[in-house]
Amino acid sequence: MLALKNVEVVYHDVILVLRGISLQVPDGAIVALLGANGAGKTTTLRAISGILDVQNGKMTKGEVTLDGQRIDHLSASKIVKLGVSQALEGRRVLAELTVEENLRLGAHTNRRRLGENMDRVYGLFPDLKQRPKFIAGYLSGGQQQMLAIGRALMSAPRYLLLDEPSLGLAPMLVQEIRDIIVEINRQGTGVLLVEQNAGMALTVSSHGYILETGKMVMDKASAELLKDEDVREFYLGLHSGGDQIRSFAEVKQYRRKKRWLS
Amino acid sequence: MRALRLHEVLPAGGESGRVILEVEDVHLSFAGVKAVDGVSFRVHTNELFAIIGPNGAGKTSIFNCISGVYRPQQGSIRFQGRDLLGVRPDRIAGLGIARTFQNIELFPQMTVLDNLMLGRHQHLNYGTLAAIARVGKASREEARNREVVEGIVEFLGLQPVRKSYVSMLPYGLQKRVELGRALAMAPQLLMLDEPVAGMNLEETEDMARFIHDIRWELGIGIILVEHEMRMVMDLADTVFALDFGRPIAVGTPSEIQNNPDVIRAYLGEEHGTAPAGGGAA
Amino acid sequence: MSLLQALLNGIALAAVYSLLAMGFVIIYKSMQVLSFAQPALMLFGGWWVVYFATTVSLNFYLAVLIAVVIAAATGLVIERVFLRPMVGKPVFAVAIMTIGLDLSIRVFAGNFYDVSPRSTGDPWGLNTFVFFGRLVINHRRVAAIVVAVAVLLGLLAFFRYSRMGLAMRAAAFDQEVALIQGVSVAAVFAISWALASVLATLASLFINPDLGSLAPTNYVLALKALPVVVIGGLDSIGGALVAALLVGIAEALTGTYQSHLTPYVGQNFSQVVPYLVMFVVLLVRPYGLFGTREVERV
Amino acid sequence: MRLRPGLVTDYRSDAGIFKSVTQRVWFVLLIVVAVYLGGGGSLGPVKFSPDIMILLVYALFASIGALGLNIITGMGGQISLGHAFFLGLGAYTAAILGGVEQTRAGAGGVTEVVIRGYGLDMLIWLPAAGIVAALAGLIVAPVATRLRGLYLAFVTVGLVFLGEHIFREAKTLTGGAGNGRPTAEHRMLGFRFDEGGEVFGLYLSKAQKLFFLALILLLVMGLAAKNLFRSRVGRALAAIRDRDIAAEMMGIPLARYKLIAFVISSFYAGIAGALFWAVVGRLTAEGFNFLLSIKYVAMILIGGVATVSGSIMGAFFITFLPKVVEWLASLPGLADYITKDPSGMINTFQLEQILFGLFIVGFLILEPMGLYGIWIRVRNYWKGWPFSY
Repeated sequence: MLALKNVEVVYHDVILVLRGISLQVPDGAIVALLGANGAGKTTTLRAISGILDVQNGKMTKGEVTLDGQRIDHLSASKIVKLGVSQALEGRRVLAELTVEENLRLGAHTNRRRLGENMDRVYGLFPDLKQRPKFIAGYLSGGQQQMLAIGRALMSAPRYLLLDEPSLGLAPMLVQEIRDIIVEINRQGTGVLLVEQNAGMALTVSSHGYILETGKMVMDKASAELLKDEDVREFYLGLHSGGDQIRSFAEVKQYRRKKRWLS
Repeated sequence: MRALRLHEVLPAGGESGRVILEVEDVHLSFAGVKAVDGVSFRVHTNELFAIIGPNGAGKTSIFNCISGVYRPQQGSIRFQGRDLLGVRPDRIAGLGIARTFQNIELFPQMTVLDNLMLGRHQHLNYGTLAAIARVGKASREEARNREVVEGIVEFLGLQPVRKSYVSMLPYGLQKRVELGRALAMAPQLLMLDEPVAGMNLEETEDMARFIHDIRWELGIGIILVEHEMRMVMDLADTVFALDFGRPIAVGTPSEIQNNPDVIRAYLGEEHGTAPAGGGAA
Repeated sequence: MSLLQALLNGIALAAVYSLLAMGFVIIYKSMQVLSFAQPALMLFGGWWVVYFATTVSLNFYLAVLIAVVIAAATGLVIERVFLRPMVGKPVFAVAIMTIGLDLSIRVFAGNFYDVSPRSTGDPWGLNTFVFFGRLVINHRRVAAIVVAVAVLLGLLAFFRYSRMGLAMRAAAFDQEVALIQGVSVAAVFAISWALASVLATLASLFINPDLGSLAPTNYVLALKALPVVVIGGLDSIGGALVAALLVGIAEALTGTYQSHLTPYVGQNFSQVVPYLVMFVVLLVRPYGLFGTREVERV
Repeated sequence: MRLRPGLVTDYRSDAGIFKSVTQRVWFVLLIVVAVYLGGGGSLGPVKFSPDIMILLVYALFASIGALGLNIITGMGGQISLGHAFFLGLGAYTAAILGGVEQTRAGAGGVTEVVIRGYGLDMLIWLPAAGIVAALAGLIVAPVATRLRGLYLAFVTVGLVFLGEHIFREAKTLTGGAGNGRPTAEHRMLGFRFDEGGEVFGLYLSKAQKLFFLALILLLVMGLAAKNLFRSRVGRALAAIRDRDIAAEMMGIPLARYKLIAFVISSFYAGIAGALFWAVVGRLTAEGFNFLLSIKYVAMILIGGVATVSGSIMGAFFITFLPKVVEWLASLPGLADYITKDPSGMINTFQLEQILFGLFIVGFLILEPMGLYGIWIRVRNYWKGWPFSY
């Protein structure tokens, strides 16, 4: 089990991004982490992977554990070796390198079983198998996303962290990516899926967390979340009842008066 | 002391409902990847025009095209009748287009006041030699523009932090300062790139009120890019929905909310179906 | 002197420049730092060759080998002690700090040298020339070209096929991606400095092809690798090679013909030719011939 | 309003140079100390030796040069390693206009000019030195302003080497390398700064006269720089330094402001070069090398980037460094290791260079704001006294 307990993250010593969040990814499960832009989803993944310092961030409280062992003080490369691998937001394939080189990089910490893992990845992504010498930058968006996921799989991780894999992809491709996530999970890898596309994320995951400005506000089975009115309104973008919620256009006068009086 | 109203320090947008920005069939791509693909729209004075769409849909790219940071390969952008393509960003700013940025682009080593004074750059009429001597004109101009800036400080409720360094301010206040800096430019068109991203409800409400007031007091055109749907739907006159750089719908907030294409772009195709089996362990 | 002779000298010069320039580019690509300390590292590494080859009278190749090991270690230490604390600081600050390093190392290394230039040892037979008609071929120049080509091929193979080479390339393109795949970026930085230091040491063997000697003032010669790197574009190894050839040949041609054709621009004009070429190139292409233009995102 | 010194009532005084009474008091105190130092030979209880007085003069002139570098590098964020070139241009322009001509008898009784010199007044050579350097800056700027960051640093390195070449080769103007040429004379409207004499009934030595000249010039140029820093130009430069793309979208034309910074910086360098080397008395081409540029970079780094007082502190620090090294060399325990000739383990010149290097490295790692930063911290500490920590 990969677990975060009461994690607090501060950027540049002043900006508090995570205000004590906890979440758990059980072995072999898919867990979704949802939330608006800037809520701290990516920061959560960074904290797990140990790459906060790149952006001048620091974990000031809490712990990240893997099977009960703390991993939050370890280097990024150690964490990968222990079996937690991440595909970053925005694909981030190395555009100048070939498909195969990108995958070989993924195997940096796990070189001995390079062939085996490469076969597994090519099995998941037949598109990539057809063009190992292709320059990654010329792949289509969907293929790049597959390469990014494949690269993360090259270390044969027990837990795969995916940051917005559906970002900027056509609905059809989103579905394809979704199926792949299911397949990866079927092969035995736990997945922590961070998504804006709540619809997609909640249909594959067993459990979902919702993060809002650095705090976990909801923590329920995915099926329940899908039915939740608030989730439908805020994360699926549907106005439901509408009227009982204050409109931003109306709220102003009240606030304004308050301000003049104070 | 009577509270200053914004229009007492800044020029108004002029007659309501006049077209100020025309974007026509703009195409922009980076190394073959299409970021903006055939986008057209018009913004009027006294209009709050919202652009929505998933991440990577090309919203910020449209701002960058209007600001002159990117040059679209095809199409035209006209501001108050003037073609903007190929015009340098600083000139475009001078024509009366101001913006805020998705990831705050304030000058962190300067005070709030200095950041706002930077917004007044084009309104400070004195040369380098006058700046060095600092007599007469330079001094007068600094004082005159400082008054405008103080008006904006008051409007945005920034008085307590006027002389604080921006880097020391919390995120929500920084966003507000950035809005102030854009206002200080006395724009005819204001472009706001995710002004409430990462804000809590109270900060979001404050920001909504500022945007609302700016629009009613100044009557300038405002383009708003935002993910916070509630705010967009409450404030906007017109909503323009984009997906993968392509326009999918334009209309009033209620029209957009009920547009099936828009719903699909946000929800993914299978929303509503039961969770697929594989994931549930 | 013939045109052919000038060309040959130019190519030999290009070989030396390319050895130094590759060090700059490797460091720049891996950590976006421009190292002004290359000339100092050249003097430092070169001195150990001098020491082991002439003072201790070891076999020349053995001397070079030991010097290379010492140079690599020096590179590692410098990176660890001075550069590591600067990670995340503005590039400007880091560049200036390498100037400070350059000064300190240079004085330190320069202190080993005597007033007179020191020989780096002479396995190729000092001043062995072969005559082809009027063409004079200096063995040391030939060696420079051979070594540079060999080192280049070796580096290319390293970057293409080895695990660490790939990791270094990945870190150069996207540090965060490298990190997330388990690459130790700190190791990448350290290896870059070690490599650059070794390359500078090799360059020291050929910096004075006719005399085969080394003196503290030679840093001025080594500094000319800077315009070479800039002309090529800071982050392009291929660009550095093309620029090295361009500058090497331009300098050799000027050295050969300028005193007859344009005596009024003064003696030693060829020494400033690399800088002039740099001005012209940057006027036309602000990011050098093959440099990557920074893509702005706001 | 005098009664409530902390209160400002209009925007003009709020934007003033010295915002608080404390700052004003400090400034006056500094001037008093400066005058005292200048009077060091005759007024105070401590008598400064003439070479210390000359070092003070050098430090003041160097401060003007450091200010210039701080305008382009500190304020504008454009790394210039070419300051030596502009200093040199100023020095040579002054020398040519204000220096004496050297002739020799040529063939057939015709006198040949070996080195040109027009012996003009300081009122002419001083501004001319600044203007020529500024013009050179104007010529280089079109290349420079297109470049960003490190590329600019390199171009300016190139400038130093080209400059050195020109200074070596244009022999009738510069005297070439080695021997060099005589410099301009500090002589204004008949008043000689370069020899001792009575001023208002007070005997002042050459060094003292130069000291007060330098002090006044530094005050004027420091004030100008300070004004510049707090004007729209200064803000625009700082904006370009911190975020150039955003600055452009605030309506700031990047190229124009980089050019302005380059020209003003060169002007300061020209003035500083002219004044400094006129005190030295001899100009040789070797003086304007890369090391000189680095010295100036060290001044602003050690003193404090983008501040007027930092420039001055840094200039004093670097100018007095050789003196410190000399003193080190005289210490009984160290005297055997540090010598003036190459025979010892390390000679004073080398030690000085190593110290330069280490100071640059050390300040960058440990105190990026330089002496100015240290000063601010000390001040803040005492502000809170006795409640500090």
